[in-house]
Amino acid sequence: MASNVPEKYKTLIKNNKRIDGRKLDELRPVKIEVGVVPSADGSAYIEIGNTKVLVAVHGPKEMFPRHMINEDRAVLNVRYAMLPFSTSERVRPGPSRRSNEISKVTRHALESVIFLEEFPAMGIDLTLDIIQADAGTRATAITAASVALAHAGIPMKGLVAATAIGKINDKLAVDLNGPEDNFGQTDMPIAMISTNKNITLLQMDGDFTKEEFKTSLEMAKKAIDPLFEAQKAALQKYYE
Amino acid sequence: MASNVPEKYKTLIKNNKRIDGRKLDELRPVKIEVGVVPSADGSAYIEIGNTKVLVAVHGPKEMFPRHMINEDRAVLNVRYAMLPFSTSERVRPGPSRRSNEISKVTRHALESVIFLEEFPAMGIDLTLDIIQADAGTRATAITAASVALAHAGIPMKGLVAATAIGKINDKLAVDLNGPEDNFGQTDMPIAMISTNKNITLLQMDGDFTKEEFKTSLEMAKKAIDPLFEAQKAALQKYYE
Amino acid sequence: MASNVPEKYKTLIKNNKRIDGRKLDELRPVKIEVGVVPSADGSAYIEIGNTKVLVAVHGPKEMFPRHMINEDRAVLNVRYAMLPFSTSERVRPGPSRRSNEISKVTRHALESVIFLEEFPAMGIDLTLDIIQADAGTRATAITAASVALAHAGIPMKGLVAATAIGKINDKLAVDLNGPEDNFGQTDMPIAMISTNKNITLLQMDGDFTKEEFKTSLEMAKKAIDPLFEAQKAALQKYYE
Amino acid sequence: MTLLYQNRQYIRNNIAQKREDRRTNEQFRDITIETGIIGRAEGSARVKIGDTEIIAGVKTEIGKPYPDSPSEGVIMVNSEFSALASPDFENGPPREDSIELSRVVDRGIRESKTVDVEKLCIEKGEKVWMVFVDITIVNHDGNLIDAAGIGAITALLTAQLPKINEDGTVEREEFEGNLPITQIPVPVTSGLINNTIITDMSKDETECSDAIFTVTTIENENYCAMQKAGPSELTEEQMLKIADIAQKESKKIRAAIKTAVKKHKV
Amino acid sequence: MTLLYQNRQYIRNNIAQKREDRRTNEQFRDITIETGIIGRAEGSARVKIGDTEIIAGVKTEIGKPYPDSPSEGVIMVNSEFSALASPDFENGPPREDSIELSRVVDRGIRESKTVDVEKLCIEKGEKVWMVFVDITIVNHDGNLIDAAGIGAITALLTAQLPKINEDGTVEREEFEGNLPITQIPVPVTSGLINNTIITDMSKDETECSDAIFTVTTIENENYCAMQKAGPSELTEEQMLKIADIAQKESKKIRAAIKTAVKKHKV
Amino acid sequence: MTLLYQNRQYIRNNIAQKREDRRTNEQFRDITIETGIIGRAEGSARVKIGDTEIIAGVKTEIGKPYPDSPSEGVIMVNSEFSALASPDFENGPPREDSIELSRVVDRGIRESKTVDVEKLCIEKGEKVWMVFVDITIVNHDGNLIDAAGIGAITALLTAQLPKINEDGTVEREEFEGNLPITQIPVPVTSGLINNTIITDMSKDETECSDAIFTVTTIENENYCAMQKAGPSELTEEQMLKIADIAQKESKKIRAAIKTAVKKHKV
Repeated sequence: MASNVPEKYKTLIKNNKRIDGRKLDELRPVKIEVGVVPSADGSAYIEIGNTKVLVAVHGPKEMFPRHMINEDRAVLNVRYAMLPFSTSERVRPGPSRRSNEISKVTRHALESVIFLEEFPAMGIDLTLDIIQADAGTRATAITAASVALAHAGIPMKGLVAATAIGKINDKLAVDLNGPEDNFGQTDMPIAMISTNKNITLLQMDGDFTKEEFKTSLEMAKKAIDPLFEAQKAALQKYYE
Repeated sequence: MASNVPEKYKTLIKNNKRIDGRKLDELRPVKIEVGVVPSADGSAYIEIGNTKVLVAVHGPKEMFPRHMINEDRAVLNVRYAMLPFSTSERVRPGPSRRSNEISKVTRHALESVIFLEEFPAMGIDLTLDIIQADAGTRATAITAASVALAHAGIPMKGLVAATAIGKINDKLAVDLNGPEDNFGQTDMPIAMISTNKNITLLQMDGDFTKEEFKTSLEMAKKAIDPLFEAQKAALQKYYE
Repeated sequence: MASNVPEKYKTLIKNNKRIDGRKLDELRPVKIEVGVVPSADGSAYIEIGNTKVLVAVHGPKEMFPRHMINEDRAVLNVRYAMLPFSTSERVRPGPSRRSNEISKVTRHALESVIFLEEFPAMGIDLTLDIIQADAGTRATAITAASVALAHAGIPMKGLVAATAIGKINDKLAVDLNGPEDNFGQTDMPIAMISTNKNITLLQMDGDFTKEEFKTSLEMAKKAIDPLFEAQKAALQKYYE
Repeated sequence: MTLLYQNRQYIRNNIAQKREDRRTNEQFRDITIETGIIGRAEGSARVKIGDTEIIAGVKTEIGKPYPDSPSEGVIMVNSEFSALASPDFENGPPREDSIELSRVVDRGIRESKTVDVEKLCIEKGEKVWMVFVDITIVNHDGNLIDAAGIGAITALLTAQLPKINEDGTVEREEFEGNLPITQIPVPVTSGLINNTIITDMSKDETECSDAIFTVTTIENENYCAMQKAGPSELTEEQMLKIADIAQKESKKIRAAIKTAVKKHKV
Repeated sequence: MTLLYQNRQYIRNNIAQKREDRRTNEQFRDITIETGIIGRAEGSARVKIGDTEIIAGVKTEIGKPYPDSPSEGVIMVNSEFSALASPDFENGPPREDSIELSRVVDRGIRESKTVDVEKLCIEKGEKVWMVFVDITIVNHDGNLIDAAGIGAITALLTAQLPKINEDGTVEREEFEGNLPITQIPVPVTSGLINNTIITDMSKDETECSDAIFTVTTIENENYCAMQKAGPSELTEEQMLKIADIAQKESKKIRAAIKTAVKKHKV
Repeated sequence: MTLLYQNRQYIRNNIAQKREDRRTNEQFRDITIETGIIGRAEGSARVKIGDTEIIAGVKTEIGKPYPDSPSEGVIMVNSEFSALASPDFENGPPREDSIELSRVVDRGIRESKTVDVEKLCIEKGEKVWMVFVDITIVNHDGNLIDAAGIGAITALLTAQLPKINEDGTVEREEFEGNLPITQIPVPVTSGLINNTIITDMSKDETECSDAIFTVTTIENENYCAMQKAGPSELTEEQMLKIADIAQKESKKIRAAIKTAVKKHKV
């Protein structure tokens, strides 16, 4: 949320249409493909608008490093990375504070649906590579990760999908794109479980009244359904 | 010992008084408090003039990392750090060559009084955080460390206290403050054992004749007594 | 191969003589000395022209780090380093991409002659310190390494020596010196085994026709003989 | 030191009836806020919440602005677990906690535009103030995020910008006025333990918790930052309830911050 | 995952008769080259050789030239094994492979003067274009060097330099023309398995190989870079044979690159 | 390689009667000092004390002065244990020894104002000479501090500043005069083994020692630096005795340095 808003991004909503023509409660186009990394145990490629992410799962397998083993359950290791060419300014390779934090919240967003106790002392490696970034990278990655885990045959009590609710020009909107994220007022990534719509990830930066927060949660609950559909369709297509 | 001495620090001694009003053989005001870090096994807070240090002891406990275990005795792990806001220019977090060296000499300054052989294969972690730095940080930290070790109940054959002898305007003086350290001629931190006044740490930079060195050692022996008193008083007060 | 060639280095060959007076197929003066690092199991010092290298071998000995152990054979650990004062611009201490790559190709250049299978689960440490660099540092280091391994008594099926073939002013030349390397057209370091002249290292940057490449290999085969002689003479001298 | 399994089960089973220290579910421990504790820092604060203690210090430097915001100063919040605070910090996961703590507090200050960074510009495109807020954990008995957040804003509110000499060097012993602070964000963190919502969790309670939710509120009662942590899910109702608690509790804490800052100025 | 000893022996013993996938010894797997796959990059390519897949992207920045070449831009090629590609990358040696891959591809582009760095100078001694080619390994089934080399040159051939605004900032959404590319170097890698020369080795074949030799050829059939890897020795004849194969195979690959680039421009 | 317990006890029990190599307690091993050994360095020296061998080299760069000393050059002394010198250097504690060695030698040169840093200023606030002294341990048989200290000052005494071209670049093949050296500090290290004071300890003796004390003396017999190391305490008398030895022995060593430097200049 920069303070210098370029002229062309001062009006982000006009006649209830957003700059890319979407309605306020409309997701960007979604495309999910399963099995894109042959050497992995599970994998998925996802495009949500211009955000493109590759996800691979390796495991369950021997846990490494060994001092991190949990004798009671599998450990989910998550590594989120923006590839160097995924944004306007080149991203230096290697972990950053931001990528470490996202790896952690992504892990928490997925752990509660995986039956980790079925694989004591093992490790499941989840790699999230952002190929192209145009807002919503962590939400997009989580949506793909859940599909890749299913593709790897890892037992889960439900799928997890994620999107963002934002505030732009004082209005709530679903699934922000790049300029909306950069020049809007509020961004709230949120992840939910398919079976009960409980929340496994929620972060917010910006400004929300109590009422706006409540409405946002309701909007998310509705908006997220097409993502669950897309996840299921992609898995179905793969197994056909 | 910078070469550009500001006008106001050219005369560091006037009528046998130092810029802060002390006599040549006078320590700065000392304040020691025991038990300031509840979660540690032993801890002490110390102020000597404007230098403020927090010290905590964890252990004796399982030694980590394991390849550093000594089967015959406990290993004393010392970590000295200047907190980022402790000096005029912010200190970047993380170890430096300077802090690593001070950690080592501090360890040597304390090891000889601790009955480490009573805890074979264990580790004692000693953390020294410089909250505010105004000369004499290593000496001040050592004085506090000895108190924190006693508070942790670790058996020792005596206390260790430390101060500095310096040369300013060609005269020997005890316990240099910031400007005296920066614009004086010589700085010699020294640590002694309470029972026999033997020396466990001595470093010197600057210029000493043979005679000055001898006199310095004598001055240190005398000047250090109030520190031992303050250490004992702090421990006594805690246990009252 | 920089693009701005200083005037004095535009003509690198005149009347079939190179700037240091050598003929095209002539090596720089070679000097090898054995046993220069008393605390090592094997060591050698080498000068080829102005390039000076110290090599030490420690082992065969317990392998460290332990997770790299190979139960069937010894592991050869190679560490190539340019000392900070070895070039015009100071080299920062610590490994770089370049030094890591050279360590690897050097290991491959030597492994095939060593009977590593005679020392299962052990390690052989090979340290290559470039004291002064004037082109050909990796070739020079390999020539010395082979001698140091022999001095350490490690069984080998032959010696390995290395030199470079280059193209300067459109002519092929042996064992490039600094300016020839910097302002020539092509540089090809090559290592061979004394017994069969098979090739254990070959790298090339620049420009070669098919014919030039073939001729280069032939030139290398001939040029390298004096290096094998110098290696043997140094070892003989040591044991006399 | 990690909780024993038995203690863990005991806390979880009894949390609905009573907390270890008999607080009510939404009750904070005593909070004390001291200012001006480090003479070398441009601003500083010590915050205690029960046995949890942190020190926050503000330092300033002159630096170059980022190319894409040439007329804005830079603010960075950094938290470090000192080894003082706990012997477990060495071995692994806590480093991740440290990064999360740091990021949450940093975003809470930066994204909420608490500091008017445009006023930190000295010479457009060339020189701006860089403001560092460093937080050290001295004793860890849970709820570090709230303690760190309170410490950061208090240290900023009491901080002064050093004078700049005519030759461009910084005169560290004279000052030119306060930092341009626009609001007082206050984080309030609650957790879910065995389906009971508990505010200001101790270290033991945190280790027993299923999910954690931090909600930061500004003076007009709006929310400016939120962060869910912990492996378990939360329902919509639980989140709304925790957000309500944050609105309520943040008022008291903000009042305490203002009192501490006012005392400092006198 | 490392090959079992039995599989290893099987491949080695049979390699002279037939390869796992029945290719002839000098035969490449199918190569597909796509361009323009990353909108944010100044140039990009996806290369597949059989199941091996890499993505290459070009990014540019304005920077200061090196003091000893004040009128030359800078080009850097960097390869990273993403954890996507294989679970083994964590534990040790592969890091060394990653460095070698990176160095070989980097040298292949830089030392062959593929990019005319003098044309990347904006203001002598002050400002030059820095061109970064980043290569990510998405799936690893052997012959990464050839895939990465093809990806790097293809991404460079399709890359455009961003416009520079009058105030010196970079306008990332407008472009000013292609990069100054002078030639199309193509690496072709063969290996020696049990004394048989095999081109475009799969991952399993690579693990069975004794020595590896990469030969990079430019359009006039000359060689511009070579690199021998692997612990075993090669004879002069083997090297000459592999260099011949490289000359031959590189022509087909160069044609495929040109086709992909031409399609991109339409 | 660490000493066996038996050897250790033998050395300790017999040290009062005789040293391994029959030297007297205060006797140095043979010292040889060579200069000008590295053509690429601005100054260099090889120092051997018995089997201990170090190489020191001086390199210079033009850099920006520190903001708080705009008219002073910078001097940095760095020591590295090359893996050449001993196989034990990998595993742990020696890194700490390496840091201490480096710091002691660095302080010995810098704090004693051996180099007149004001004369290294090229353009106030903008450009100064940065002088790096790098020391490599080639063979370690004890007393590294003295060897490194002797090497550092000898390399500095023989070093020359490169010429600066009119366009501000450094001309590395021409020189403009010596470094501004004001004095010749010489460190002499003794240790305490089973209550006997021993000077110039071998590696084995060092491993048997209880405490170590380095005293650096300048030409007028004054002390300019001291450093106690080792876990045991020293009495006042022991320190004074070791300081006396240093005064005496440093004279011989300083004479040897001067001879080596004089020979270099011829």
